[in-house]
Amino acid sequence: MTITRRDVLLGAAATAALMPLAARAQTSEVVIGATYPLSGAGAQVGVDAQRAFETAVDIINNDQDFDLPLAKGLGLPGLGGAKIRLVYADTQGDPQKGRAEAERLITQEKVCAILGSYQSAVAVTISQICERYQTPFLSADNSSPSLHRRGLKYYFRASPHDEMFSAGMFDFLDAMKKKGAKAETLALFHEDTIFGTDSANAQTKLATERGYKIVADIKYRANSPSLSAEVQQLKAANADVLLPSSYTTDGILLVKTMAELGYKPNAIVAQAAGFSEKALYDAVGDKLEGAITRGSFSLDLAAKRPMVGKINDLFKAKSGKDLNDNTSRQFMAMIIMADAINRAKSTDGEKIRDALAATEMSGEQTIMPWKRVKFDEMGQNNDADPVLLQYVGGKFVTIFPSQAAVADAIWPMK
Amino acid sequence: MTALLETRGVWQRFGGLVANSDVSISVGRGEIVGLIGPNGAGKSTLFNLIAGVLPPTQGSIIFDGQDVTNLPAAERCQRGVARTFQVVKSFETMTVIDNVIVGALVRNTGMREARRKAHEVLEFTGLAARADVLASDLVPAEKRRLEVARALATEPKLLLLDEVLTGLTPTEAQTGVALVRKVRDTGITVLMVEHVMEIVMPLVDRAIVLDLGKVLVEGKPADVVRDPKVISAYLGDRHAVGA
Amino acid sequence: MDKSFTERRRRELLVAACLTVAAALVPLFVKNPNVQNIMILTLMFGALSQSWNILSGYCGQISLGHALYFGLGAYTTTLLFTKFGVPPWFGMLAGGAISALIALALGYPCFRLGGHYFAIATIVIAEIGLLLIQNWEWAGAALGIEMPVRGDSWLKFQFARSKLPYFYFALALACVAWFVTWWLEDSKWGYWWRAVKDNPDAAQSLGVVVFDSKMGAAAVSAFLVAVGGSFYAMYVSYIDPGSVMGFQFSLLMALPAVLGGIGTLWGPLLGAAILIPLTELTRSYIGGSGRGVDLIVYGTLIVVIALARPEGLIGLFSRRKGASR
Amino acid sequence: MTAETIIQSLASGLLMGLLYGLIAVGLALIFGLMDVVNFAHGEFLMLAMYVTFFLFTFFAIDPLLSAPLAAAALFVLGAVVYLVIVRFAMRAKANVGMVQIFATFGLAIVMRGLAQLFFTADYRSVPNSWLGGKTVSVAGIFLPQPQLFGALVAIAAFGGLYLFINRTDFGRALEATREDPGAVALVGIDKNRVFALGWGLGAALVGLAGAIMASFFYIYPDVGASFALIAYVTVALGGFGSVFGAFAGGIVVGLVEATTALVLPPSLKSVGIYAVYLLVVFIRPRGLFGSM
Repeated sequence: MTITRRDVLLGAAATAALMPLAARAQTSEVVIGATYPLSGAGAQVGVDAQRAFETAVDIINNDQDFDLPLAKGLGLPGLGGAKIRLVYADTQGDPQKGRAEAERLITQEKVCAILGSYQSAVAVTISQICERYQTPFLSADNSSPSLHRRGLKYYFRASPHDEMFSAGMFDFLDAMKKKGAKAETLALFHEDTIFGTDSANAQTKLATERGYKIVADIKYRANSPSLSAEVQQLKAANADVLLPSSYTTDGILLVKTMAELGYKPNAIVAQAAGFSEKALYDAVGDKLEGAITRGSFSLDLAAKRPMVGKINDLFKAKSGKDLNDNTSRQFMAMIIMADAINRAKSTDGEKIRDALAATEMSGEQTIMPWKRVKFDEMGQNNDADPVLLQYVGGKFVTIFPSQAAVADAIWPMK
Repeated sequence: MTALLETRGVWQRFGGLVANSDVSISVGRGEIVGLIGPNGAGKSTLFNLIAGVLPPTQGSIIFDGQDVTNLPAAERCQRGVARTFQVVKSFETMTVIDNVIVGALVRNTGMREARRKAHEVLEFTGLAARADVLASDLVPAEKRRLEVARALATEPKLLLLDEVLTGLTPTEAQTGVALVRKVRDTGITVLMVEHVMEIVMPLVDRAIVLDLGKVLVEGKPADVVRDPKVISAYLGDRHAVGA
Repeated sequence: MDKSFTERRRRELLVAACLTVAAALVPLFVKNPNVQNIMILTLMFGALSQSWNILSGYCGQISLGHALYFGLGAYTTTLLFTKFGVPPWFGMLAGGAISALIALALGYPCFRLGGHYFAIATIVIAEIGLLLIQNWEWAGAALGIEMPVRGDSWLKFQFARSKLPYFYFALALACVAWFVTWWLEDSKWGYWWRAVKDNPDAAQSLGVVVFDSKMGAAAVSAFLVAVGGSFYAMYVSYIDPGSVMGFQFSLLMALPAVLGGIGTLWGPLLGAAILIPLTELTRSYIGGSGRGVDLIVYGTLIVVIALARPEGLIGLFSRRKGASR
Repeated sequence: MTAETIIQSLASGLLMGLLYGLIAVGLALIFGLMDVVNFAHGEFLMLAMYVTFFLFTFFAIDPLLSAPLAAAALFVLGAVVYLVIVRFAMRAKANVGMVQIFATFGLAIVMRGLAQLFFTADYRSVPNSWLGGKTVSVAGIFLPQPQLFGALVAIAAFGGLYLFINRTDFGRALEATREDPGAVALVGIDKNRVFALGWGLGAALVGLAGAIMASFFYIYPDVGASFALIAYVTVALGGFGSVFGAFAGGIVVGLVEATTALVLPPSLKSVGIYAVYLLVVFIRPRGLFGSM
């Protein structure tokens, strides 16, 4: 029998085909689910979230020199160097679909934990399912304060919720008032969704407590074809500070309409969302010189913590965008979850939950301006402080709180 | 014997147009009456007023001793007025038998009885073989017959026929004429609108000629066709006289 | 003379019974919760579409606002339960009754409208309902309402992990919707509705009270859809205005019937059996790409079916005559 | 509430209303021609906005100049959609209405998916167009230039359409086909050609609207949804099939929207539009100018 060329080729092909199988068998993997809107109105956020998670997974799975948990060395040492594999699911922003996808991820894709989910309504049903299957759910970017108050054992949130965010905004306003800035009257401008309602409720409460006068409280329909009537009412009220809670679409239209109707607010202090999206500043940045938004994240941190800049570069290479309010929180959610799984040394839901509950991460080990990551008994991290950023000369400058600030606020805006 | 149907001084105006002015006619029980006239004479309007499609602007309509002027079509049907349409209006997505059952449900509450009645009517009208065919698949002459069958299923006292014989081939028309006679033989009064005099004259007991919205002449068919007023009314419309 | 007809009716009943038994056995073998979820949704949308079909398919009044009744059912059940502790079983009936009454009240002015004017009116009325609930603080406004889930209970119709009770409820709902359709098909109402759809003038001349027919169809249809809404609320245990009353939901209810065969007995269930698994699977397995491919596949399929089988997929199963039924 | 607020509201409402009219008129034209409601109308608008956006981004063509190009592109799209999809949907023997609704609805979903695939889900906008952000101020009343220009285009488009339908051969063919498709076949007019051109024309009008919208609105795959329902209500309010009705309907919708926002919370301003629609059709079941 002679060995033909063809046999050799076949043999080589067979070996090549078998190799990765063998390799796969050795290093087990840890599967984590991510539930986001990947089509429909919120798709842009979901797609950006994928890039943020991938950035985090790259850092965890490969050897990187960052002072982040798990950055150094390959994979999760607690699980013998297991690598993380992400599975995405499209919720289309629908609670029922989010629920079904979460259940599918848990039962079929065998994920050991879930991250999500942008829309708070979808987080409600996903966290319910996670509770039923004793699978930890870490809210990366849901900000509705009611989420962690439902007595769920498997629900966690490392980032601030709307009340904390709003408190940060009012702390800033208090500080500005002390400095003599004019900030007595407020105009709320919020959409009619969960996000807008929660934000406005928190702001109304804080305004009453701290003695501000709300001269306009405008609730508008999300994705309206026109905002002229709304802007006119804002213009008529002419408050010292405009507090918008809007997503990108309405944010763009709001700013354009304000310019068209000749309304120049004295100051804008936005509840992030659209006002921390690049798309909004690409569209109307020229009209927003001096606008202030609260945020979870600030690139200014890079000066103090160089890894922030490097991680931002990694993310930018994937997405073409800088990390922002959402993507930074998504990135951190992945890191925090991986850290807990690593400490749990198991993919068992209950063990991961206990590990999450025991999380104690210092602020320096994150890319965020947070004091630390430590969850209270309801799963909320109360040490995540928001920052306030001002849009100056085409980029964001941190102006509050003082320990994070790199510049003084320009008030009123130009 | 009192008349089965009477119209008393009926007027119908559409905006400035007067379609019927002061029309008073009566139809006796068991009669076949022809309502004829040239185009635009107001036949169809009067027909619709009797069927209850719309109430007259003025005047009253008495059916079976009762004033039905303001009753809607459905209620007149329940009282015994049935009609066909000039442009056939079959229930196209339903089978022939189902079309007829709709009519049969007026007097039969049980489905079983309604179905039996419908079969009877199909037998009577010679459509029995086509019972399970979709109405949309019938040929035009069959569709006409289905209209009559549907109306008969409501067990009417008065059957209103709107140009059922127009446009049929001579053979089809003969079958039609025979059917109308058969209907009358069961005791049902027939009022038929026809545009073409030739077809109806041998069939009807009495003819009423409308012209310009008014009753022009009424009487025995033989007298009516010879009436000079009728001839002149039809003058512009030679073809219809069929002479 | 009636033999073939009676036989056909009996055969339909028999087929339905066989399918029900077969469907009831499936979850005993298929334990995968994801598949079970798809089956529950299929049955739910089948039942909803079957109910929509009564008004829009049989009676021919195209409603694109049935999400209103769905939402009313879901909200009535949830509010009665969370605010007053009324078990969802009663909430379900209450929701159905309220929906039927509202359908009658709305039908009074709306049934004078024809074709597209009617369809647009149903859309805007549902939108008004959505906006009102979205601005109604007591009912949770935009925040929606969550049903607190605390352990398994038949009285509260809550089950943490088991999907079987939901499955059998959805199956029962589909059976009821089918049976009501089947039963009404050979009743005065069924004939009246089809007559009204085909030709209201002719129907009127045959003693059909067109207005009453439409009102009857609207009430039955709204009642059943509201029960479906109640079921959804119990199953998902969280509702918010956008997800139960949105325009998309009205379309989703109509779609199975249209694809399966509008105005037919089997069309809605057949349509749901194809459409819902397809929707769920495309989203689950290609939606994760975030590039809209799932939408392209889903949309193309709708276009292709609509064009290739305008009378509905049911046409594949029966001869032409049967297709009209 | 000052007089100035009211006047400003009405002025903004009027401008927006004319634009709604322009968006809706294509829908009305297509409906009037062949009784078809295009459920992908919002997606046509979306595509026109993207065309304008890309012409601006890659070739620096201002939306003002690219409006005819967007209209031309949409003309082609409209004609192709008719020839490839709608023509077949109309062949259905049963439920033509539902078949065409769902065929165009499916098309809408496909178009959204394609937009996401090729243009990504990102929010876009045309940042510095000639008119964008500029405004005319008269006695304290602000009239944004893009909308002002849009209103002028809308008026011109309606005028043009009127002349076109009444004065040109093709327009008359369109009218004739709409009244009796069977009869035109006898005099040698190809029905499909007329319908395809009708769809092209309808789509071109929404293309025009899209180009104007692009200079002051954001653009993303789902943007059509914000306008689709308003367009349907506008057409129905004016009376299906009436081009003039769409024009009047648009103005009514714009004004009602603006006035509702003065008296109700702005989140309920579409309730005003819907209520007026219902009121109108309950009194006049065929809209303001629909033929009986």
